[in-house]
Amino acid sequence: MTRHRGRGIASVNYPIGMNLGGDPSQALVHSNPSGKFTVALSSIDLGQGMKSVTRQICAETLGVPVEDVYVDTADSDTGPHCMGSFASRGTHRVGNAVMAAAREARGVMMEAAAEELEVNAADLETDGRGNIHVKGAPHRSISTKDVAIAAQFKQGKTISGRGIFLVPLSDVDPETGEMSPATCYAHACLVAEVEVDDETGEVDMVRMDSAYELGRALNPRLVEQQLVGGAWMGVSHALYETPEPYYPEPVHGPRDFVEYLMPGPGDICPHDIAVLERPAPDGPFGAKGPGEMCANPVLPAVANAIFNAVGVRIDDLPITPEKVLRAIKAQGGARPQPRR
Amino acid sequence: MAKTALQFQHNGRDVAIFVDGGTNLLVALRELIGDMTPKFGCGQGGCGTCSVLIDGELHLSCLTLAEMVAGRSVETLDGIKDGPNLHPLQRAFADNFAAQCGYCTPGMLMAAKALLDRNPQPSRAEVVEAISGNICRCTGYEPIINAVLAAASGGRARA
Amino acid sequence: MPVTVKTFTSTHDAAAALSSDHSARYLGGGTLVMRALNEGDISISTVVRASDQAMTRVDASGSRITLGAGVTFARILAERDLAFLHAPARSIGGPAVRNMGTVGGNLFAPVPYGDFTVAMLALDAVVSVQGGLGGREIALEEFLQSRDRQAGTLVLAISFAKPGSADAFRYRKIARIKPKGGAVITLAAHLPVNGSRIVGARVALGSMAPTPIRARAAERALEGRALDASAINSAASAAVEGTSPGDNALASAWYRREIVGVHLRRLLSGQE
Amino acid sequence: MLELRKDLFADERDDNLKEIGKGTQRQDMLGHVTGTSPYFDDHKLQGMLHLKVVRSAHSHARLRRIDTSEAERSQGVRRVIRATDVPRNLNTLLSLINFGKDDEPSLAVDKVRYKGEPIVAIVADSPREAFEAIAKVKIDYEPLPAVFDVEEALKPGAPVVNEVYPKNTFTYHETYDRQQLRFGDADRALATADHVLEQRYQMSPIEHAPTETNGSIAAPDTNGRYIVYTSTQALFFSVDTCAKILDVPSNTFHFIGGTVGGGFGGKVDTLTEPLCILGAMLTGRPVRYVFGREEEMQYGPPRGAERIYIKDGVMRDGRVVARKVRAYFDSGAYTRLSSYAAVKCAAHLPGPYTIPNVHGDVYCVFTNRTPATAMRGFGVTAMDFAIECQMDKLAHLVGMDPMEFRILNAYRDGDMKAHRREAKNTALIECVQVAAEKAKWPLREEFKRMSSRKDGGGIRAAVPSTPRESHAPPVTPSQPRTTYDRAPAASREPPPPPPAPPSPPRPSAPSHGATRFSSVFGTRRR
Repeated sequence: MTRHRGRGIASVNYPIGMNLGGDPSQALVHSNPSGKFTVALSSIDLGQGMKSVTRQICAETLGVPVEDVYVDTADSDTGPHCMGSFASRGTHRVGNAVMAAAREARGVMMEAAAEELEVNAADLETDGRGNIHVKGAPHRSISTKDVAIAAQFKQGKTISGRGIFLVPLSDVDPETGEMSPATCYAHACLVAEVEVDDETGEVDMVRMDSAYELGRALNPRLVEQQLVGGAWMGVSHALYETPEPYYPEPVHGPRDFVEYLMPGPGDICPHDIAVLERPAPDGPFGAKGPGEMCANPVLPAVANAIFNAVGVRIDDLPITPEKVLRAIKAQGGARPQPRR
Repeated sequence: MAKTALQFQHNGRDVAIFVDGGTNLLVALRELIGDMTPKFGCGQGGCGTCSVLIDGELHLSCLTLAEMVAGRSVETLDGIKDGPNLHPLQRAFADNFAAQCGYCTPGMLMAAKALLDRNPQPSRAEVVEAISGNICRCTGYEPIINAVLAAASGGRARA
Repeated sequence: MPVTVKTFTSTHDAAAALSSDHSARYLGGGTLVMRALNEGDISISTVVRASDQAMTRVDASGSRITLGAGVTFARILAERDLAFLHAPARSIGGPAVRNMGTVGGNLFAPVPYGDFTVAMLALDAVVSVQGGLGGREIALEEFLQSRDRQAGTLVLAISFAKPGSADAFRYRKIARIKPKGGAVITLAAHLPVNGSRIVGARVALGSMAPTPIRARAAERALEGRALDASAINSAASAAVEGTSPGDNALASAWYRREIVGVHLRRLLSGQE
Repeated sequence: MLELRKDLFADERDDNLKEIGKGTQRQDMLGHVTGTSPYFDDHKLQGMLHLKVVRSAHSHARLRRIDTSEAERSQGVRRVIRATDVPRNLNTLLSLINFGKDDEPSLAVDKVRYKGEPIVAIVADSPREAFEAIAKVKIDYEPLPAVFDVEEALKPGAPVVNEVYPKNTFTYHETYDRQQLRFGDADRALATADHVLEQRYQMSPIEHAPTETNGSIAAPDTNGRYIVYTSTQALFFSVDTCAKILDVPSNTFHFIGGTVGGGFGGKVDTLTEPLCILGAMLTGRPVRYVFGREEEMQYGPPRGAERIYIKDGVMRDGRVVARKVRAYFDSGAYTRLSSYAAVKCAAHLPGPYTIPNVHGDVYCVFTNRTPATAMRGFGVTAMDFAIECQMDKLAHLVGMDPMEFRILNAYRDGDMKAHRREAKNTALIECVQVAAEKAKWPLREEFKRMSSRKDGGGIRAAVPSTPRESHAPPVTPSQPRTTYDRAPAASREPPPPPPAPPSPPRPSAPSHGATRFSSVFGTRRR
């Protein structure tokens, strides 16, 4: 029995938002009389962190602490239209809509503050801690709470804002495929190291090293969640998953989590990640979207690592022990490639 | 069809309900008691999101005939807080960002609690074994393992 | 119609209820019957339980071990006298399933489940059943061959001789998912040694046929020989003989045939 | 472990921000760890009924007769819903953006096109009673020949899966059986390349497997509206799809969701809401329709399988000079979103590389399997697998380090992409460099010095001369996707003109003398 190690790489890019655009999202932001803000969306948080990332975007844009913002998602009576949570569009599209709404609300807030402080709104700035003051004169200050009370009960202003973000729909030339599919792209490169058992075809993950370029990591902990979980899903797609194990023959489809294979907590490997930030000109604070692309480089990197380990190319997913073993037998044994 | 009367302890409180024959504990907890913390994920015993402790032992509520807990103690995620204070495991899960969609979290926490109640200083391998009956599709497990280890060591620092 | 639950104190009454009603199933740990109910199996309309304490008794003090059908895998893992069975017990499910699943229920678990039964088969276990008419003992191999017809009988216990040494019994489950995964194949071997020679070799395989089976050719290859490389290689080459694995979601029949010898060799030679 | 490389592209960023860039705790974390985050199924309503569907036992069959009389009399049954009860029993998801033709019923009418297709819905007091009634529905099937392979489905005489698309391919631009991409002259470049490598790749279907299965609860609300708790990933998509199918104004519904137990693309299709609401409308009671796990795995839509052929021309110095791609999306029995993915896939060609000659044909093909849908990386994941395995083989072929090979071919700012837009804001080279650093993978100095911001554009910014193909029709209507609304029921489109014949599925024979590689990698032939 011999186990062979190998390394493989893959590099990818990924378009952000629905292909061709034409996928608007809206947001509404308003303050209550205590200067606390609500963001109303119909967008969905399915674990990716929609509520959290839009909350930070709103707070940054308004110039208030994140604790002063609460995001309410997905009520069709109160939340304005959103295309949905898919196509890596959440951070980019909804984030931009929230930014626009927060900017409008901030404008009213600054006007109301200016009226209270009897200065020009253009001379004011927020301190990010719940206060608005005259630039260069921090003592001439008013809290957002007092501004909200004044706006509501004295000035008769609504501190609120509407936002929409729309990338106009692109045409597609049927002949050449000329089109504008996306306005920005995320990038990644991943190195996978595997160990292959040449008698059974079993593949174990040894480690992964990766670099992801995401425009801006609006919240590095949320980015880490996506990248770690996404790479796990990539390994899962590469080596395990299929609802049709004998595709295209529709037989022996799994019915439960024992028959549907996904790596367990004992199958995971160390993963060292670097995040690069080249801001997208039209992203909220430059952000793109890490959610979908994170799994993609893992599949080919693992396949390429298997080649490096035992010299077989498996071009058919998932790369089961059976496929590896058949290929090793077909070439008359493992042929380890030069170690990288 | 007659229903069967059933009494047991739910998170330290005596409860009495009437169940139809064949009702599983998950349905009894959610629909008859109103404790929504255990979740339905498969009904097959494969995902662990319905996990509860019965007399301190980890069980799958979807595969437990409700009648079998008569006179016994059932603990769910709803019962692990100490008043308003989070259980150390809950704090560690939060600190380690060990939840994304949150749907597996109740079962994971109960599986982790079953471990730490018996083995307060588990090894990584023991943590992996303890959560092996619970499926998480979001996190890749690493932050969950780290959270359980962090709760065990009493520290909040990231592993 | 809702399901009727009938709980009996005596196993005799429970057995009678089971055998008189073709829609009745015995509820052990719940991992099979409750799942069937959850998934809409309307062929079950009566659930039978027995509260007789004999069902959960473990008798492991002597040379012959008896496990009540209701003994859980967690219970086995808690018994020091059953250390040789800890590997098969730990290979079942996750912790919750081990707290629920029982030795008796495992006898009925279809592929890809039923790994503990493979261990039992290698130990030449005997199954005590209570039918409508009375109790009897059946060799496990015979029980498995007629398993489809056993739904109406109540399994009371399973018994077997304790292996002479810790080394004499070996078990391995080949799963793709760690630490909890369904079996690609399962292997168990009981190799009692007299002097330096194996006497009464038993090799059992799971997922190599519709039910666990004995690998008789491998047993013959080991019988009367020392457990050396040559004997191990002969057993490994013979492992596939007489098997009839199927394709399923976890692996194909081809793959199972290819690797059963490899894994038997590794098991017998103590390799990872 | 995650490291932020703030040193890179620092000149393009303002890092003087207060909340952005912080690892702030998730807003929903407390809810998650206390089990109080409200998922759709966590709403307990008085007198809730349970809906289950009768699913097809066949992959392809005519429905001769459906007898529900015994099921209707079954204990606990409140309502049996049949196809005729669905107000507008034909839809396609992307009709909301005017893309594609209605091709899928909520409940099968005259035939079933995949195993597991819903035929009848049962609304009963308990799940058990619904299951009992399901067993009493009698369906007389006439099995039809089925097709499961995408290339078989394109052959003449293949069984017609879905009569709306009689050639078993989605119709693009009202004419084409595929989405094309044409940039330069790939055939000519292949003829002069030092090496040509043609390979076949196969992506498996993938189940999303969210821990929470698809489901919804619908209940009559005050003032004639319906409240709907749902697991949808796209709230207004679901609202408007339900409004269309149930033929009522969209403000009839108050949808509540937003906290979902994982989706990954598997909760975009509005699988349960229309029948669930219809059940509530027909019974006047709250109705719950939740997928079981086996239903989710086998009859919930997967990420579709894809088969991809790539033929590349590469020079000895490592430059890829031509890439020709033919890809088949296995859409299953209905379109759902696969039509969209094929266009996205065409746009993605040839991957993040500057290749002067690119030729792509991407097909959305119908087969008799569970309809496919979106999943994380939709339209791209499989193509990236194919392209990146191919890149590795090409590097091996020319004897280059695979990292350096990618850097050499990477797109850079100012380059022209194959869909004829300038590459901007690129960062592939830096990702490769940093990954190499992390993995301690040695790169030669010159490759370490390369940059996405240098040496792009110029001659690489040109759109190469692209030959027109003879089969192309003279008129080229633009993408028929314009507005987000629903057409009135009366204005159904006329039958489409016959699509262009599919190109032969097999790779064409070598036609020049350059060094070639067979489809089994590494076997060199002259």
